[in-house]
Amino acid sequence: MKVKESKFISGNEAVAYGAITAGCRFFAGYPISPSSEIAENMSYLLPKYGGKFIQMEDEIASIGAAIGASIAGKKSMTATSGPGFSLKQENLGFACMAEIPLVVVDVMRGGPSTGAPTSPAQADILQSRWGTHGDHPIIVIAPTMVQEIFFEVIRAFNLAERFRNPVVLLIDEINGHMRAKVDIVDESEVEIWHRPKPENPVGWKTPYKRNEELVPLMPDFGDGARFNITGLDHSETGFPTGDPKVRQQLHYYLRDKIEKNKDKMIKSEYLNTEDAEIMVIAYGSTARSAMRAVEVLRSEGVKVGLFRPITLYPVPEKEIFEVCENVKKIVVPEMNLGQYVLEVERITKGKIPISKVNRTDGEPITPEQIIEAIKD
Amino acid sequence: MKVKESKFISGNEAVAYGAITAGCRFFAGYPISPSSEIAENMSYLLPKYGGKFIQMEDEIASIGAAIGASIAGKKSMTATSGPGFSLKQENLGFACMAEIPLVVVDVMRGGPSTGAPTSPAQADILQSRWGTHGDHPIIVIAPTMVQEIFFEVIRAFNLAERFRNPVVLLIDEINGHMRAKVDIVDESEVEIWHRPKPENPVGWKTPYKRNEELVPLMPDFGDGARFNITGLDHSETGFPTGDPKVRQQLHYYLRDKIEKNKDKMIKSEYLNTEDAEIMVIAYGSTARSAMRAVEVLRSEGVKVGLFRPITLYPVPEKEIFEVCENVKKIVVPEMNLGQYVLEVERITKGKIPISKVNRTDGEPITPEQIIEAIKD
Amino acid sequence: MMAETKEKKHEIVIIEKNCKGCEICVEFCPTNTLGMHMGKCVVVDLDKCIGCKMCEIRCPDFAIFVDNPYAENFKKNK
Amino acid sequence: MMAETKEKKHEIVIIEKNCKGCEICVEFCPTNTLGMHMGKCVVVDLDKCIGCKMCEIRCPDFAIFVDNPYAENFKKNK
Amino acid sequence: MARKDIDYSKYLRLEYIPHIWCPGCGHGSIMKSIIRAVDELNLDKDKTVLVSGIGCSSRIVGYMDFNTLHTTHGRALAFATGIKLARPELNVIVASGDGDATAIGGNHFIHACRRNIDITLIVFNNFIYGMTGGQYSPTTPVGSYASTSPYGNIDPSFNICRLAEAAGATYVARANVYSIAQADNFIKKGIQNKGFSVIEVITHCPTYYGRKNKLKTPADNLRWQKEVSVSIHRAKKMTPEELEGKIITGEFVNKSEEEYTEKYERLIIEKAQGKI
Amino acid sequence: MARKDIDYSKYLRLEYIPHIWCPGCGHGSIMKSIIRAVDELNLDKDKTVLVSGIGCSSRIVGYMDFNTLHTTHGRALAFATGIKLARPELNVIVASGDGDATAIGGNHFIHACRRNIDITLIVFNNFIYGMTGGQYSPTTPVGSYASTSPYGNIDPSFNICRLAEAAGATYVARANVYSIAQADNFIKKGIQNKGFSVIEVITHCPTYYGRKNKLKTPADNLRWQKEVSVSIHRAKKMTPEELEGKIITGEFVNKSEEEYTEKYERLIIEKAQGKI
Amino acid sequence: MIERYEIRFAGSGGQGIITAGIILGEAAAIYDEKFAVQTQSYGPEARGGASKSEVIIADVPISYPKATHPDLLVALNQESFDKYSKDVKEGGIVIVDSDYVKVPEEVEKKFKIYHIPIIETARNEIGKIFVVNIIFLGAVQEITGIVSHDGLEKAILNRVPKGTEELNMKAYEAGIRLAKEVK
Amino acid sequence: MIERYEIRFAGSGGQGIITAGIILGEAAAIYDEKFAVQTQSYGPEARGGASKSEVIIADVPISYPKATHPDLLVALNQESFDKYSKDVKEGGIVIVDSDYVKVPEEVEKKFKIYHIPIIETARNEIGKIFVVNIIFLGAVQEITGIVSHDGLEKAILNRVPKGTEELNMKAYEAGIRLAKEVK
Ligand SMILES: Cc1ncc(C[n+]2csc(CCOP(=O)(O)OP(=O)(O)O)c2C)c(N)n1
Ligand SMILES: Cc1ncc(C[n+]2csc(CCOP(=O)(O)OP(=O)(O)O)c2C)c(N)n1
Ligand code: SF4
Ligand code: SF4
Ligand code: SF4
Ligand code: SF4
Ligand code: SF4
Ligand code: SF4
Ligand SMILES: [Mg+2]
Ligand SMILES: [Mg+2]
Repeated sequence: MKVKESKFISGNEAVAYGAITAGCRFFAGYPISPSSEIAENMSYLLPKYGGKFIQMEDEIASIGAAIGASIAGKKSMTATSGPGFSLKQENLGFACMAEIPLVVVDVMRGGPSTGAPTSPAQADILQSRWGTHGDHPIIVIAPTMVQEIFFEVIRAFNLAERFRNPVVLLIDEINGHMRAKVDIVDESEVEIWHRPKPENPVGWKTPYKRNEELVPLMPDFGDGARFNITGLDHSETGFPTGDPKVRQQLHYYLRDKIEKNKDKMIKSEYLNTEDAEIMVIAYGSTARSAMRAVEVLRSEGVKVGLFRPITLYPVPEKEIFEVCENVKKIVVPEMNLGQYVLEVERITKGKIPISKVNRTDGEPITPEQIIEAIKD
Repeated sequence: MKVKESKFISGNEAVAYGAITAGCRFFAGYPISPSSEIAENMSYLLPKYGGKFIQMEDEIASIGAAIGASIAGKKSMTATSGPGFSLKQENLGFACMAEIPLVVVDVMRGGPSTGAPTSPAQADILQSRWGTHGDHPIIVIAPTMVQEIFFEVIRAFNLAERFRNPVVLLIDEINGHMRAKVDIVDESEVEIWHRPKPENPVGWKTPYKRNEELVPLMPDFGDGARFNITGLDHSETGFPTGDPKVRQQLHYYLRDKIEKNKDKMIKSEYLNTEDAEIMVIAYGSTARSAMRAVEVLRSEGVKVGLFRPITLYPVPEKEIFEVCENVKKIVVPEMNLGQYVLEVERITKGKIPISKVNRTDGEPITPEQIIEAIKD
Repeated sequence: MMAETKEKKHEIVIIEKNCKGCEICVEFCPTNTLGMHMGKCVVVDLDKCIGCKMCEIRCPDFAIFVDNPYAENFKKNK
Repeated sequence: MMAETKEKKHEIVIIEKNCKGCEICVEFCPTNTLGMHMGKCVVVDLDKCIGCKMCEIRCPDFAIFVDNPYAENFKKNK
Repeated sequence: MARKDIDYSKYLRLEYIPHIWCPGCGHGSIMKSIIRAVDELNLDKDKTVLVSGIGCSSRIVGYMDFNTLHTTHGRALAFATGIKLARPELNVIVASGDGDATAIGGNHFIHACRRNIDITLIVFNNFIYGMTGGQYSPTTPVGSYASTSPYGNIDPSFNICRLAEAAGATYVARANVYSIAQADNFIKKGIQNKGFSVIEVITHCPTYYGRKNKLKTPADNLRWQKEVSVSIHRAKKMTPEELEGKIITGEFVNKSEEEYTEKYERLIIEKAQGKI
Repeated sequence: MARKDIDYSKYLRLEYIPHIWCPGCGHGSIMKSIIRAVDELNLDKDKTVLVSGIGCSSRIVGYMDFNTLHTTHGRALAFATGIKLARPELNVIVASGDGDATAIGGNHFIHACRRNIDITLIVFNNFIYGMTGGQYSPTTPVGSYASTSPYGNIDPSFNICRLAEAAGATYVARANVYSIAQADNFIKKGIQNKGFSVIEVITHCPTYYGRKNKLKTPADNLRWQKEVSVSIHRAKKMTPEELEGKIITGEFVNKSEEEYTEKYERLIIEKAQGKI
Repeated sequence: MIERYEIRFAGSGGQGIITAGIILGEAAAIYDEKFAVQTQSYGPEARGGASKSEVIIADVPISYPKATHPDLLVALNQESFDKYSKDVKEGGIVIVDSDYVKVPEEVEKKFKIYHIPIIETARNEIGKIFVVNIIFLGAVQEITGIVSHDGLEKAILNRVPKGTEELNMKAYEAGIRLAKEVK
Repeated sequence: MIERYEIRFAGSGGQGIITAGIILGEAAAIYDEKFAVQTQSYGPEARGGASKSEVIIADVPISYPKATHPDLLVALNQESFDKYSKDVKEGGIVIVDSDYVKVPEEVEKKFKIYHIPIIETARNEIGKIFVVNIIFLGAVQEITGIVSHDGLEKAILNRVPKGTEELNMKAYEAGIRLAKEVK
């Protein structure tokens, strides 16, 4: 891979650079700590590439504009933190329903409510899955390292475009603000996906006709197809329908688009898992503490491994089940009061004791805390 | 119990009458199908009791005004449906954090997004638990019968006041619009709780000092105590704090207020569960289909029972575990793609096969569908 | 020209499936050309029509056209 | 009265812990009575003070008071 | 312009006609106005986008043969802003109800006015929330009845055009469906204006507003519009007392100021790319 | 009024002073204005409620010894409306930043104006989002730099007072922290007005706006205010060209119209209870 | 003892279908002191369109509140008849508007079908189209007796707009009379 | 090989603490081609107040990015010193501003403590208070050698505002000189 430039930048900056490489050409946002640097960097970078940055009047308008731009054919992104993420939920659901590619970044901070705006947390995990009303398909990615953020943003865009679905990228205050060396590469160096479209969009009348991956073949507005997009239950034509069969089918499609393609979405990292007797499951910046804990304990001869889901949703059920099958204990550290651990509990069917390591005081979980829980 | 009046009314109307009996004297809302009749009835009833109804500019403002009125001492309610429920999430989190009593009604309709505005669904279940950012305490009630709605609204207000926490009441389009005879009773006929307050509010400086139930003793605005309320992490005084210990303690309090009092919140119904070999777990209006299924099958000699959680959150973990301990199969019908069943899966630890009955085509789940799943 | 117009009857096309019977055309027709039958608009006396197109313009439902060559398009669908 | 005012020096109270050194008082004092030292406002020459209270009014931090009997209240806390 | 023989069908998706609006609902008349305006301007249908929120009026997108987008309640302008900024060559028209535009959508409304982005907003003002069953809206007249104002509405109304003007829109006009030719004309001029345009069209909801407020038939509603309307020219000569309860129609703003996407190109893109 | 010896401490929570605002931030000056106004009016502290949203300005609630409520960003007026309607006997004051009041809170702003509910809104307009690090706001002047307008801002600004007037507020005035006595006076009159009052106070954020726009010291910022301000009386005699870049201070609206909670009592409660 | 009696009314929006369900349910639940639930469904948020209302009446508490195999169907137009008649219980009762519904012969035999000129009577005899629902309620009472005459009368009077009581009573009686004629 | 070298800078807002961390991290990561991460924490959304910045430097990839037992602490005021000195590794390096920090005797023995008049130098020698951070970076380079002189110089020049390069180089040299004086 040819590195275009190496920069000592924060995770939030890496989001912006990654987005540019992914082909993002539209950003609409509303400032909020600790995500604002994403908007700031986009406001500076986008126009250089002929893209557009706009600061909207609030988060609702921001995601609305971002969806609009995506409908008009631009790869599009918005970024926010907890309170803004809550506000975006209604329109996020619209994008799920209308199948509009979109990347939504949530840089998590202490909650609930205004909480602790400049402190880290990982407490929007289940919200990222269930925050909007109605069953809806969603992809959630939570990278750990700053360099990884750069590439995962690109992957987020690829998944969003390929599956015409919003992708939520969960960063947290720690890796959002942490600086490290990031190798920035050009689009020619990475895999770039574009949204599926009909071969000849002119006059295309079935924007929700699906390809073999169950993804609709939808032209962009202005491409010469005059179709309709709605948040109502709709048929293949994009027009509202009251037909129970068609409605049920639509909801199944939305579910199956994720369910049947989940192997193309799931990505995880395995660290010393093969012979592990104790498995740590950690994501986001907490995984760095877990890595350190594993480092330290392995040097003491303790057989501990780390499973790090990078894609949180769809849940890597098979992967978690398998990686935990032969362990004696699972440790799940999270900067919340226990969220993803509920998935782990469900998947591992109560067979293996689970130790939770949680804190929500605005301080990171330390390697020592995890070590303690492992040894306990 | 002395019945004041018997009326043939809908579930939505029952919400309004129940609220009045519970002592609700403030309602702020924004119309949305299929919840609007709640607002309409409140606009008519409240002024008769000296209460206030206001139609705000949107759902965000509605819950904001409702919280404001509660802070000023009124028992307060707002009502909406999916899209509006999504919009209310940020301020709902504020009420959780600031511990403001409040009842939020969500009359569920087809989703995601605009979905199917006049069709029933039960797809906001996990959203009601996890919709706002950050870990937060919440109580969720999902009544079934129209008469029950009347009493459960009262219970919702009692829990909201007693524990100074928002309570979400989940109705669905079916029982919200279904009419049946409702016996309306006066407040003198039912247990009515009021929010805990300090004995002498004048000059009270520690609004977040807690009683033995971990509930803050907070005066109302205007009571003679000049204190501060914020959505930021705060100490006993109500003022923001950056002290990790105090912050952690606050989040534990918020969690434990629910966790430790959950027996006072949980309410469930058991129908033919004692000797059941197959257990149906159903809530809201789907439970009526389940009742019919049990009726029919029992008459055929099938040993099937129904466990009906009326309080969905806190999850009746013990109750579900116990009621399912000796059964061979669990059937969970829901008008969604499988939400509460995830809790059931987790609680029953994969020991018992679970059969899901789902539909999201805007039609109710029929007794036949459930019967089929039971027999399957 | 004048003569011709007077002689020639105006062509009023009513698209029955579109008409919702709101009676706007009837009420605003200056010559009482139109009336209602079984909940739909009907021409009562074509001779009275002066071709002012008031009905066409006011109809919210694309249900009545006067001397409009494109009226037929509304008959085609469904 | 006039005489008395002229003779009596004005009492300038600076609440050091409140002063953030923004220099607004210094810049807007019409008589150069005030100055800065180690990032805080100080009285450079009390004699110059004409008691106009411009400093008190403009200070955003409750850090300077002139002939204000209540100034002491700000010393009490913490 | 209204008298020309016009082929409405050219702009319609005939398979969805008849539309869902109630008998005599004014929304259908506004749709026809839009067709006449668009036809007159000869807009390229492929390059025209019609965006709406949620409400009876918002259902218009299903019927018109453009690139159509039915968004969430109140948010049409936000989506439209994204579309226009992403592809400035598209004609972007937004249709919105009084509730959609000025209740839940009020903020997007004033901000779109402020930015002066080249979008044409047509507000279907029927003084009520039609879709949800007749609750009062921010434009419901004081004293009127609605399903949430059983004792009569006490909330003062917005003057949508005044608000648009104060917020910065560069074309602002009010018409009604009674004087339909004026509506055609204002919509046409709004689309022509290079900047943000607001055309408020007074319409009627016989089903809810009418029924509750002694305007029984659609025709009654139209006649009421005629009665209460006063042209801006006549209004200038009237006293405040005489204007009580009247609705002023006409053009309130028609000015030229640099449009947002052009400014973006000229001042931001060019600067960022070092061209200026 | 400003020259009286005033006991600021009476209205403050001294244990939280010094406040968190940056050196020379104008927000402290506005807080002092509020204290002087409230002191002059002799408001009962126990019956006074101060509500804010989120922003540097919104932190004011922590310092003032009233019933104080720090809500969510942009929503203070919604909460305040609930409080006032629930307990009309309370004095309700809302403090808000330019972002809080007119960006995310813009809709609640215009609707509170429309209802004419007896709340006094004080907008701390520093032309920037201070709290989040200096991004441009709906009032940032065109051409100014902010952390999200690295090429200079192109978004036209709101005229907050004009918007308030068009939306229906019954007391509307603009002051600045340079002419502090005028601010005191307008705030006092706003609180006295029985209805919705908007007092926009021009203030400064030396840390972000100042630093990026060549207004280095707090004093520079104050002097800039003096330079650009023109009284409403003088403005009337100036041409549009002369007014370019100027900020007009003074009272724009001061009228009497029945207040919302009173109307509610008189027209709704009494009707519902069969008294009228 | 009635274990479960399922009723479905179907027609188009504006024919008072839903109100009819409410009145019938109220008569049963409040005045006759039986158990009753009423439900309805709208078209897809549309005005007008199809309208359906169901009432279940029983002497015991009702579990499932929707009609699956109605004992009684009232269909005011062809579309409703075509869509819903197939669900009706074998031998069940079907009341149709004689002017608007054509019943195929083979169907005629499966149910007890009553053809009544409901709309025509409303329009021409009573002179107000909005009493359509009260007319068919009268017929339902007469034909099924599922609610008492007095109970239904009270429920009608409780639910119709003030000032229209007399008109509605006339319609009620007309419905009873028409039913008697075809019984 | 450095397995992990932990650095913490602490002072109050406006002293360039965070920028110093970034510059040091960049010197290590970009110019010296080591591994480095930099993190920071703000007060509770407040302006001013306490400010803290941490840099970890290593020759191997870094897992946990926060300093738990710093090898080096720079404390510009008493509060920072009191709060953070206890975490410093036994025998670690502590650089304090000699005018603003008083070190208790028992603590003096635990660490290698350098008292340097950082702020005073910025104010009086360089004449600009904003170079405080560059001065202490110079001292850090001189005392620890954890980054190269050239690497740090490049990083400084890359990160300081245009037009202030010379001033900052003066400050950098002053820092080195001061460190030499107390070494
Ligand atoms: C977030 C949200 N809130 C509320 C609604 C319900 N709703 C749909 S349309 C509407 C108002 C319709 O009124 P208006 O915009 O005036 O349009 P009209 O129907 O009168 O044409 C409302 C409140 C919704 N769909 N989404
Ligand atoms: C929902 C939400 N969005 C965004 C933010 C982040 N935020 C906090 S304050 C603020 C703006 C502050 O600007 P202003 O209101 O002008 O107040 P100032 O700080 O300038 O006094 C923003 C965007 C938030 N807290 N909540
Ligand atoms: S064209 Fe004129 S006269 Fe002829 S029917 Fe229509 S309205 Fe009447
Ligand atoms: S105006 Fe149109 S819809 Fe109305 S009655 Fe006449 S033709 Fe029919
Ligand atoms: S009172 Fe006036 S003269 Fe005296 S120090 Fe203050 S500003 Fe200067
Ligand atoms: S104005 Fe106040 S804070 Fe500023 S320097 Fe003077 S005394 Fe200090
Ligand atoms: S409800 Fe009102 S606005 Fe909606 S379609 Fe019917 S008449 Fe029109
Ligand atoms: S950032 Fe700006 S607005 Fe905020 S306290 Fe500092 S100077 Fe004031
Ligand atoms: Mg409307
Ligand atoms: Mg501001």
